[in-house]
Amino acid sequence: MRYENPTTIENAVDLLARSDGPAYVLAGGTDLLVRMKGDDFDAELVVDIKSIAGMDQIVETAEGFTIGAAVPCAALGEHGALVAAWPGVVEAANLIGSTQVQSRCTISGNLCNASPAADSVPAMVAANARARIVGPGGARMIDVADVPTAPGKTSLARDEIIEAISLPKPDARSGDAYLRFTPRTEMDIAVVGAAVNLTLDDEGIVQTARVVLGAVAPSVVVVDAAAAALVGNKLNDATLKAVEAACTAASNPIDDKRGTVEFRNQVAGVLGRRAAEIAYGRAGGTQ
Amino acid sequence: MTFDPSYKEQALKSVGTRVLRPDGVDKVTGRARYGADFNMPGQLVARVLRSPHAHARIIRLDTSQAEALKGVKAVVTAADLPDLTDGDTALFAILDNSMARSKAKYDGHAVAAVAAINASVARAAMKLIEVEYEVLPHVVDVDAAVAPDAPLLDDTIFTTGVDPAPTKPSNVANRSEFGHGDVDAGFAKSDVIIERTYKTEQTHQGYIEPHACVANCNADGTADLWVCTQGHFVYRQVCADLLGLDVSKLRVTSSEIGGGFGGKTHVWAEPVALALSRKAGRPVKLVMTREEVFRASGPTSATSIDVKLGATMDGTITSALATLRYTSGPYADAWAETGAMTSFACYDLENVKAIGYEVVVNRPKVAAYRAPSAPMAAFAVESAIDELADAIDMNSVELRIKNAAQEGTRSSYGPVYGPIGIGPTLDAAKAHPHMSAPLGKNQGRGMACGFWFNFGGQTCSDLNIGADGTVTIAVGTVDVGGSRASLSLIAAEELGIPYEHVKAIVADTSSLGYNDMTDGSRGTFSSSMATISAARNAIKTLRERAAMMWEIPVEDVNWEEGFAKAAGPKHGNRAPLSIKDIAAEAGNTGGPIAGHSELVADGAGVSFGTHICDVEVDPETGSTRVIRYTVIQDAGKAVHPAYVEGQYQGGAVQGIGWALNEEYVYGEDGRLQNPGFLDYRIPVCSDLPMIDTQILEIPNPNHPYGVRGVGETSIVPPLAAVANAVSDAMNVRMTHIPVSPPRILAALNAQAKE
Amino acid sequence: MTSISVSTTINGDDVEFLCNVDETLLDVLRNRLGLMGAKEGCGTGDCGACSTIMDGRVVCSCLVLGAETQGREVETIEGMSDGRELHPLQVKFIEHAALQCGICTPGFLMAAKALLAAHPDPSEEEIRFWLAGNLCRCTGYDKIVRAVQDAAAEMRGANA
Amino acid sequence: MVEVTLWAGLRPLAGNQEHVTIEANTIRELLRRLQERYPGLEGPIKKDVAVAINGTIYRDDWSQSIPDGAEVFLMRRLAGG
Repeated sequence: MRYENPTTIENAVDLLARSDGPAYVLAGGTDLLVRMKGDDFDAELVVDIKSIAGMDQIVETAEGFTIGAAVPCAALGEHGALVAAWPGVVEAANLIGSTQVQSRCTISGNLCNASPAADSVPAMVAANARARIVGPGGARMIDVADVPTAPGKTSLARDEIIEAISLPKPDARSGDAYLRFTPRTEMDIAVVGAAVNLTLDDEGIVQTARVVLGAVAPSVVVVDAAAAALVGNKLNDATLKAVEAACTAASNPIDDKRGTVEFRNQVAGVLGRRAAEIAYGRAGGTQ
Repeated sequence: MTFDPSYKEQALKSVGTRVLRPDGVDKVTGRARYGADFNMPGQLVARVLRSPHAHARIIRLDTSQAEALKGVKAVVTAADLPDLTDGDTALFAILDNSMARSKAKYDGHAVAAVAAINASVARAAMKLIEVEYEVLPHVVDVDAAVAPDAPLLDDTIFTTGVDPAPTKPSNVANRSEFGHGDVDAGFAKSDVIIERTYKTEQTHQGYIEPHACVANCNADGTADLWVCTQGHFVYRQVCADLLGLDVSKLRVTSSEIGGGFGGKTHVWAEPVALALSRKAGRPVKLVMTREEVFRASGPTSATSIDVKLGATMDGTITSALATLRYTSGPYADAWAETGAMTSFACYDLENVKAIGYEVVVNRPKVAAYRAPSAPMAAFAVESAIDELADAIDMNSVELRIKNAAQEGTRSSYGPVYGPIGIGPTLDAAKAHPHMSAPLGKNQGRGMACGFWFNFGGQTCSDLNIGADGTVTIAVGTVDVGGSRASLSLIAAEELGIPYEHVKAIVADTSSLGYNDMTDGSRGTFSSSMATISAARNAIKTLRERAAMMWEIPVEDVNWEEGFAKAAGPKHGNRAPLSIKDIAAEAGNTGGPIAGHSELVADGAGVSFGTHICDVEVDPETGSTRVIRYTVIQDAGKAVHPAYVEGQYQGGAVQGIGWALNEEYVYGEDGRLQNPGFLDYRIPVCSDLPMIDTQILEIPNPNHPYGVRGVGETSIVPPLAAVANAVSDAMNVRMTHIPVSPPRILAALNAQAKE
Repeated sequence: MTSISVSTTINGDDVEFLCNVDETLLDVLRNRLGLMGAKEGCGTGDCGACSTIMDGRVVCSCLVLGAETQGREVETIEGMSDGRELHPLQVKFIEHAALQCGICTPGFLMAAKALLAAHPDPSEEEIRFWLAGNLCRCTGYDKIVRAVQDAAAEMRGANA
Repeated sequence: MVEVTLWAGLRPLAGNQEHVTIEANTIRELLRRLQERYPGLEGPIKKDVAVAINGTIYRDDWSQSIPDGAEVFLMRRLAGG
């Protein structure tokens, strides 16, 4: 096994391209190192991307925010402008693991680990986040939603690396929120996650909405029916009920050690509704 | 000199103060050495290969490729641990559990082990061991295991305790029964009957330090073992028996121990480490991974318990019956029996019967866990008591007070009680402000009582007085939670010197006589007894030396508050001699001054506690938060109150974790699905409120200072206290521990449908 | 497996070591540098017993490769006091009986140190959530939280 | 004379009796005489037995004296955590 610590992304991509065995990208390492402990883990190459210039930067531009692939989640919560713009995304990122894990884990890594229960992914998808992917042929931008394809699998080629995640500049009257259910208050994996991002007009009527569930299907579920229930309405009991019903209906989980199908379906509705209320409030809406 | 352990009321100076613990600095600076913090020259690294099957016959085991790997110095299997147990079934279970002989009996059962020059080689070697299994049908659930068509674990197990003796083997290893009176007649007299079945899931002690040891067998038949254990003398005995070593030639040193809670009273992989060292001819370090700890050490029983209570409308419980089924892992043991004994111990019952069934299943060998077997029985009984209170419209504290056992009550497990503390804890609970504090929306309050036997046992203490008059005490009872501070306080009290002049250590097995392990809440109770006795023996010597220095008869020398004083006017106005004065002359008055004690500390006295718990439940998700918690327990005498509080708080929180989220989750394949701290959810800091404590001090008549064991009882009431609080908040009875969010939501949904 | 040469700073001292790729910082501290104060409770970042501070942030040293510490600054429990005088957190942990078995204590102290550096006056809730990655099975956390509160107060007083 | 109550598991080894009357002043005497009368009890007494005298449980100390009229109970020797 080799460890490489390149200083340019081109170099990193080249190392991955030329590796002749299993190769892994190391950013925060909070998932990779756990896998490395397994007796069946095998790798030819580990490429640490933290020495690449800019990887640890959050950049605010006219279009929004660019979050380097090596930015630890704790740094998101320390970035005032980002917290103000995308509180739901930041909350989701800050729910991953413990304080110690926060010091290391990244939203790019959370995305590439492709766990159905990843906390930051539903929030990023709701926020229309995009990933900048660099490979031998240069860079491309894709929707974050298109990165994970199945549990543990992504659409990235073996010689591609996420360089950064981009979040758009939020509209004036918009808000996002992420809630998850875990049995413990911390140090837990989402049994259900729900993210909502919406914009309002001056009357408080929802103009656009995205409702996304995590941990209830192999990948995140974008609940169009819940969004449709919100758009054109204020947040009243009927709307909330419709959001809840749509989320429960869209939930397609399995029974496992963390929760039952019945439990997840029900809680998906509850969290979808509650996240919608928080997002609505953040957008300036009053119920 | 015979030691009189009986209680004498006296003013205490040191005992009862909150001094700084002697091992504190080592532990806050990272210098304290735990099981994995010790190394020997030339040490090898051990790894254990474990069964991936819940139940499988080992058809073929080929270690030749692993042995041929460069850097591998030994590979052992059951063949390297020949059966020397001579018909001792308990010892054989330890042997078979340490290394599977013909069958792997649970997911994680050891089948082979390697010792290599480093971890990478050991890991590679493990992969080269070939094991061919014949997978057998398995059973992990307690109720499924007693079904007539259940897969049989062991065809040598025939249910004991039934008449006539069965002719067919069974997964029920033993039936036991306790009680008195006529339960049928009692039920006939009752106005109300509550009858329910309860279940509790298997939990792990969850000590943060994995099992770890360094074993060294020398060519001359001597051996050393450095190990984290609750009882190094017991480990020495068991390992010597299993390996055919002379007891005196195996020296076991107990490291600092990173939590045990019963799980480190049992021998696990230590015989394997010794066998590897014996075969390799080099020291071997064996440290379990966290996954191994969950899969192959610890846990407590999973249970299924039927309770039937009958009462008259005035709140008199006329009859109580419980049938308790406890898993013991794949080996016969006595966990259900203990559960049956404790189930109704808090109450004064005219008619009571408790029947225990010991059930073998394809799960890890059950280990003691803090008041082993009592919390599950208390969950069932205390839940039923709460329901009974509702049924007769009586306050649940009043109902418990009305039926509480007291001095003279015949206990449900047999003997008549002497002075006991259940009544005072209930009175304190009734009067506690927590009991009457207002509750908000979706909040509920529960209470429960708990009982545990405490133990004493064989104990040694060596007390040596240095030339400067300061004192060291060496004890053989492992310090798991601050007992060195308590014992130093005790020595200071007896000798009449400042606490700071005493230093306590835990000695290895070659330095003292046999000591029982730190279990049964016996650590401070027993070792304090031995320390008092040793100190009194030292005082006798100090008086003799003072007499010699003064050239007066020893009868005329008194020991008062740390000084030898010449008695009466005939010796003039001699200035009292301090320990330091006497110690300074020791070389000329007969040599070093010491006090020793080897004794059996018996008569520990049973223990009771009452807990009050408030929870808030989210009715839409089943999420439960404990928002207030109070522990009331009798300590006899709190030697170091801060560490008594710590025992109360720690036990309560373990019980809260058990009640809310902790459980072993098995798949259809019989494999454990959550062998890690991420999915085996012990409480984290943000899950909890402060845990309030109230220490009652009702002196134990069988200890000079009235000390009672305090370590275990605090885990007994929380399961029921939490479940009762959830039931109160949601108005739905929770009968399955843990009351996890899916179970609560399912119960609420079922109620809504009715 | 080829060893990697790493130069780093540990507790203010320049340190060089060789390690394999799959060796964690925890492995390096314990097995190569003799710094055994960090404990391995799980090896998967779930218990916090191996907490150390790297470039000012508290991390699980079992989730950091030894190779990654090149050019970084690492603080371990061994560097918390200067050897003569204990850090206020260490003093308060002993005074409040905030440890029983003590295996989690070095990790709690490192995490609490990072907490008080970021939040000198934390609420009880902030303390509890910050320390949620450090498991303690003995104390029920009550006395740990109180010790951190008391140390924070004392440190604020000293800095006032 | 002491009347000893046996726990249910022991009774088959002692002629199915729940109560046995024995002349004994100490636990040692009690256990010795019990074994003499019921040899089947030898195994359990060696390994599994504790004696409760007036409610106080003695697991080990054979020197403990048994007062006149004391309530004596043979119990299983239990393990703790």
